Amino acid sequence: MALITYREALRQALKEEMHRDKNVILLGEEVAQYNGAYKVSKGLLDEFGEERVIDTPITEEGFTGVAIGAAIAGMRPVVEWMTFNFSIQAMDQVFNNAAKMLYMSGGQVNIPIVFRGPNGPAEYLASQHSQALASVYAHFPGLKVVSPATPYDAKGLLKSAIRDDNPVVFMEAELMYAWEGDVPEEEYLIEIGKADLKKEGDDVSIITFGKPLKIVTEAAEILEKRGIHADILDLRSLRPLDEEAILKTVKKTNRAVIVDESWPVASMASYIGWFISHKAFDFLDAPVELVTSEDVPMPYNHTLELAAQPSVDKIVQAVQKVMYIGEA
Amino acid sequence: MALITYREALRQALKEEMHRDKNVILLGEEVAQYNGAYKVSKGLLDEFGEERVIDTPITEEGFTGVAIGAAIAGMRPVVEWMTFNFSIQAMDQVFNNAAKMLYMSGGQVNIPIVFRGPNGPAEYLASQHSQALASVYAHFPGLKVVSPATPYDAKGLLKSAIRDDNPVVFMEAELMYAWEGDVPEEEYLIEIGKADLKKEGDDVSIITFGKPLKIVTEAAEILEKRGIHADILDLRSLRPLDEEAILKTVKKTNRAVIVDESWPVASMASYIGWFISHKAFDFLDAPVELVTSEDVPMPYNHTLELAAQPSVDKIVQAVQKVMYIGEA
Amino acid sequence: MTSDNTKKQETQNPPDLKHMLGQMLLIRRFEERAAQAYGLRKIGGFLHLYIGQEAVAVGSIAHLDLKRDYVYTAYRDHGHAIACGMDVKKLMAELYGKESGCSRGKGGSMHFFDREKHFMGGNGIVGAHIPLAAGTAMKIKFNKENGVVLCFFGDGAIHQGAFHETLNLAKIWNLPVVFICENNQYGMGTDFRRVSSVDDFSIMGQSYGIPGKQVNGMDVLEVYREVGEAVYRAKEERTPILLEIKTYRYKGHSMSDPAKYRTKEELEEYKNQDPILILKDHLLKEKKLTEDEFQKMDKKIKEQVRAAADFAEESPEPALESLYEDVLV
Amino acid sequence: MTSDNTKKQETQNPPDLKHMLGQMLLIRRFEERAAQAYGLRKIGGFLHLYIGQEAVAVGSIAHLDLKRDYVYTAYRDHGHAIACGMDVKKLMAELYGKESGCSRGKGGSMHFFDREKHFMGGNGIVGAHIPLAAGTAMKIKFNKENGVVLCFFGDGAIHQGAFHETLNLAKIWNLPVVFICENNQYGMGTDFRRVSSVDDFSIMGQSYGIPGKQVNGMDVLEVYREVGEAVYRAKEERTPILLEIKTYRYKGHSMSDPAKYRTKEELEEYKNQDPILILKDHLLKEKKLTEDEFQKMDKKIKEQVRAAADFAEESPEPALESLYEDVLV
Ligand SMILES: Cc1ncc(C[n+]2csc(CCOP(=O)(O)OP(=O)(O)O)c2C)c(N)n1
Ligand SMILES: Cc1ncc(C[n+]2csc(CCOP(=O)(O)OP(=O)(O)O)c2C)c(N)n1
Ligand SMILES: [Mg+2]
Ligand SMILES: [Mg+2]
Repeated sequence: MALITYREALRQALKEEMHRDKNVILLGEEVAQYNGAYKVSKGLLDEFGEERVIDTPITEEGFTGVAIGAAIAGMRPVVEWMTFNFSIQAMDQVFNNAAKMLYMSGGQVNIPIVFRGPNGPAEYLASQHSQALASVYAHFPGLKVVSPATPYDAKGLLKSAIRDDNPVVFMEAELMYAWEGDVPEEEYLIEIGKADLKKEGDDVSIITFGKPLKIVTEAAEILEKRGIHADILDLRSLRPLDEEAILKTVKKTNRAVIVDESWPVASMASYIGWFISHKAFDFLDAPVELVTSEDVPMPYNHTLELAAQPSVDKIVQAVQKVMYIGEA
Repeated sequence: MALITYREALRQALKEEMHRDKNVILLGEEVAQYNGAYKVSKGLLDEFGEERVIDTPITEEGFTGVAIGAAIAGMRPVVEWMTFNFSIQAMDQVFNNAAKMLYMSGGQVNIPIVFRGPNGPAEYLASQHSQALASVYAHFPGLKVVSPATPYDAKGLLKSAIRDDNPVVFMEAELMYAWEGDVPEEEYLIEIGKADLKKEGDDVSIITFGKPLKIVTEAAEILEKRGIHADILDLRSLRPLDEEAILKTVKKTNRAVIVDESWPVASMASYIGWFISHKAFDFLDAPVELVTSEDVPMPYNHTLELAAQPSVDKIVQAVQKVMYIGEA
Repeated sequence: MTSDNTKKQETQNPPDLKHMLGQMLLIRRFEERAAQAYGLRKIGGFLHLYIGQEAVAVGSIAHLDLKRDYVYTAYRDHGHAIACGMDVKKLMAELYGKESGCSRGKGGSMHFFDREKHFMGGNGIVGAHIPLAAGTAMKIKFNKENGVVLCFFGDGAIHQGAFHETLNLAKIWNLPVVFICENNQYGMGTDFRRVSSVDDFSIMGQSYGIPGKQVNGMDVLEVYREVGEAVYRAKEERTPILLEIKTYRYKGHSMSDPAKYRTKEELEEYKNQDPILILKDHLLKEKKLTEDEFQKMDKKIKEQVRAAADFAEESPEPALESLYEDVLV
Repeated sequence: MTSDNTKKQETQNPPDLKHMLGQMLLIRRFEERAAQAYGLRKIGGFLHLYIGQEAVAVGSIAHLDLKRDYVYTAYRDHGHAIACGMDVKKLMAELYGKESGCSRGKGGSMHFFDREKHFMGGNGIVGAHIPLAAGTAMKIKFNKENGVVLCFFGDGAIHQGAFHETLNLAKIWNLPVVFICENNQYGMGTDFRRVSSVDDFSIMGQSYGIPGKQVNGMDVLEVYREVGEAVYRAKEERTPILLEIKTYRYKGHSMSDPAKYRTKEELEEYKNQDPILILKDHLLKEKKLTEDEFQKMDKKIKEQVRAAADFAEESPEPALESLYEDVLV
């Protein structure tokens, strides 16, 4: 095991897969000469050359579509979106081509591609640059959608995503790139579609994915001190969703809080909230609570932007609510 | 009262509002000379001239953005998307500009605009042309989202949408255009954000919006014959959502089925499903059932495409399930 | 071509004109039959007929070796699919929504696919397949293959941002792709002159340093010659090329369009330059074909199309389970 | 201009050169101060400095009557906001995220707005404001107003589909909008030549019949002259115009960019043609300014900027409730 950053874990995954299969290429804005806007691809241009690590102009729709066309013909492109905010310009390509071509070709044309980059708010970036779009991508059948929260998961899932014969939307986060975690020296893969129980506890299930795992963990520590023991289920994948793991923890604790940095309406959080309420109806001792972003565009002001997002405090409150513990 | 089609109701709304306010313009592909791909705008070019009824090239991103820019400067454009499927190309303009500009300008720049057109599957159109995108639009704060299911609602809501000082996403459907219904001769408006209880019954709440209202009504008739009396709540607006009306019916019937032609994951249906499970937890006698599209892209084959969508039968089954009535 | 390279010898083989005639005829008879079936409600939804434009697909695709070359087009895709040698039985069955269709009945008219024959669809979103074509050319370049991609699209697609973004990418990455704008004068009900301030689309490559040319698409020999040179240059010089091929669709945009936005005279004018008639007359004059041979050819093709319709008719509906198949690999 | 209309008399008033000098200086001092505040963590996120490009905004906007004309730009928007006459106190407060900021602290550096002064942002998505500018020009045309819209964007935006779609729309609808590509040579770390196969962006209007011209953006007088003519034509001829104004940013793309992708020599070369120095020298030479006057002007501006920073510092944080305000009207 080595302690490395999330960024480094992604880079290792890219490197290993590019060594393994020459059809794997990386393209996006600033990925090559600049070494990546967030330095994920640092060194890859030197190692693999400009045929495989390719800078693009600022044309998300165009280069995303070109990459899909390369995937149609058998390459395995990894598209880096500088951030997911800009991927909105590429949604037509993702939803209408990548997600549907296998189906509308009657199973002939599969698209082995990964779309990756930072998703969700960072800091002080205001509304256009601070969107958590997991729910939008997860809405569309024909995609796999992955959101790792640790270096270990990031590496294992990115390798699986690159080997997957389907389009995979892979969500990282600016603020996670510097996070550290243990990663084995030897090669490993993590199956897409498997949640991970990051911590065990009998009182309540806190279910999350991606960046909020960190505040969930902090909240669980605080709760632990108050004698409340939480299961923390990290979904890691939204599509396919590990329904079994969700039901298992909820049927054990009978209480659930979902933490998702998306907006609430038509969100992944609300889907899971409904799913649990539906499938574990008789097991629930309290309504499922959601901790999501507030239902507003993101403000620039830092105090406000923190208030707009899930927080340790909001999670603690939500857990206490499902435990029917009045506020201190 | 006059019996008119949904198409005619929309046309009346457009006409009346264009007469009332010269800043109201209509633009989109084929809206002028061709009288609209689905003839909603028939006659408007002749009546209002080419300055106000404007054919565009096939550039959804461009003309949607241009219309937003006109709205910024005080015009009140109605953008017709030939279908919502093509609006995916315009999402960046809608989500990043229309929905956020008021917020990021600190309340200075509002966008009085309507984006309208048919949403959801029609018949035999395959996956790229048969998408119900309500859930995606409803996810974003800063928009209003409306989905009328009758000529009466279509007219009253479109007039309100045009007068609204916010961006309004207004969803129609190809198959609804020919539907008929009574519409008053005198002018009326329907407030955006108010659901309508289309039928009353004490046993179960069927909650829906848009085109599925028709099959919900048919299902309710069948159920009626079986002695099951349903409330049918037509949401009409998704943003703002009439939470009060939802809770009122559910607290009365203690059972809910949500019908939404979107895909299930991160859908409006699932949000409402969670919302009810959360807010009416102690009132529910059964888990909230969803009747949505199957979680697949739409196939061309007619039998399959019908099987992919909500149906009378599926609604009846779902109601019987929440009533704990075994299948016949 | 606007360049100096015209002196370079074309490597193309002399065209098999009879074969091209047969292909154009097959497209026409296939679509006439499809239109009938549509009238009988055997086929539903959108059916966009290519009748009148046959020379474009046939004259262009004649240059391709579909082991290494690729074709992309939009929803008006029957002609290109047939020119790629796809089996008309499977095509008709697809229109009927049958399991035996080229896309298992899931795609319909707009989404013909044949991965084997490198016919990559069949795309319903105007302009959205243009980047895909360039991407497939990227793979050709990456693997140092000797291939080319033909990308067909309409005059309505030419203003789409995706087209412009792709032209730039294709040029800076030197991708062997020939962009073929089939200017049939109308995008649905819109005369292309109403939505453009230029009337020569072939100049649109200039913003990207891409050579372009206008071509008469009613004459299959001209199409053959010009696309031949474009293909040659795309491969040899590793450059994208833009062709605007002027053509005309005889029918409405889709089955529901009465096409009132154009005059009868205009339609007649083009019917007088019918691509099948032109080639037939040429062959008759050159004594490479007799009227009798032509009639036999036509009869055979009609039988082939009838057999396709029978096949489609008799093929089974897809099983309900197939609804859930092909979502993911 | 590439047209024959250059003979037409420019209606513009003679430029108020001292005022332009003061504005350029104000932009520079404002941003120097903002950069300091960023170092002190008073400002966070992206801060894109305009230093080096001042002549473009100032020379262009000098022509506008902001009662009837409008300005749109991207996220590198401080210069344009100041040139529009926005109050630097409110701008600095916006950078500090304060309630007294021009966007209530909700927009930050990338989203300055002043509806009164017709400064319509401040947009963070590359290319996404270009259609908006044309739309505002549509309103001008619709109301038969005598206005024009200036739309500034970077070399990085020029390949965006939205740009091309908008050019076409602006031309077919005859909209009075001047598209100004501020080619500062880099889009983030990307030399514009690496992502384009043409090096004259002003030709990109040709696909749409839009006239274009390249302009030296280090010389405010040239900018003033050329934009003046473009504005005149846009209004008189009701046509969009495309200008490529060549300029240079002295700093990195944003505060985190060390700008290693360019040479010191290149940077020095541009600093030697500093727009403020050029104009100052010109005025000294013409005896319209003395060194002493310049120093006084600079001192006054520095004080103005210090006052703005004090104002920002002392202004209150927005109330928590404001989080939920401004979502809808
Ligand atoms: C992005 C998008 N917008 C609108 C449509 C609806 N539509 C289908 S075909 C068509 C006209 C296209 O014309 P053209 O490109 O000239 O092709 P042609 O039909 O003449 O072959 C339109 C507007 C669509 N399919 N995709
Ligand atoms: C659609 C989109 N893609 C990517 C980005 C990230 N990004 C911000 S600025 C920038 C470079 C833009 O360069 P240019 O247009 O030349 O403007 P300059 O920064 O030089 O003023 C990029 C890639 C973005 N904001 N929007
Ligand atoms: Mg056409
Ligand atoms: Mg630049």
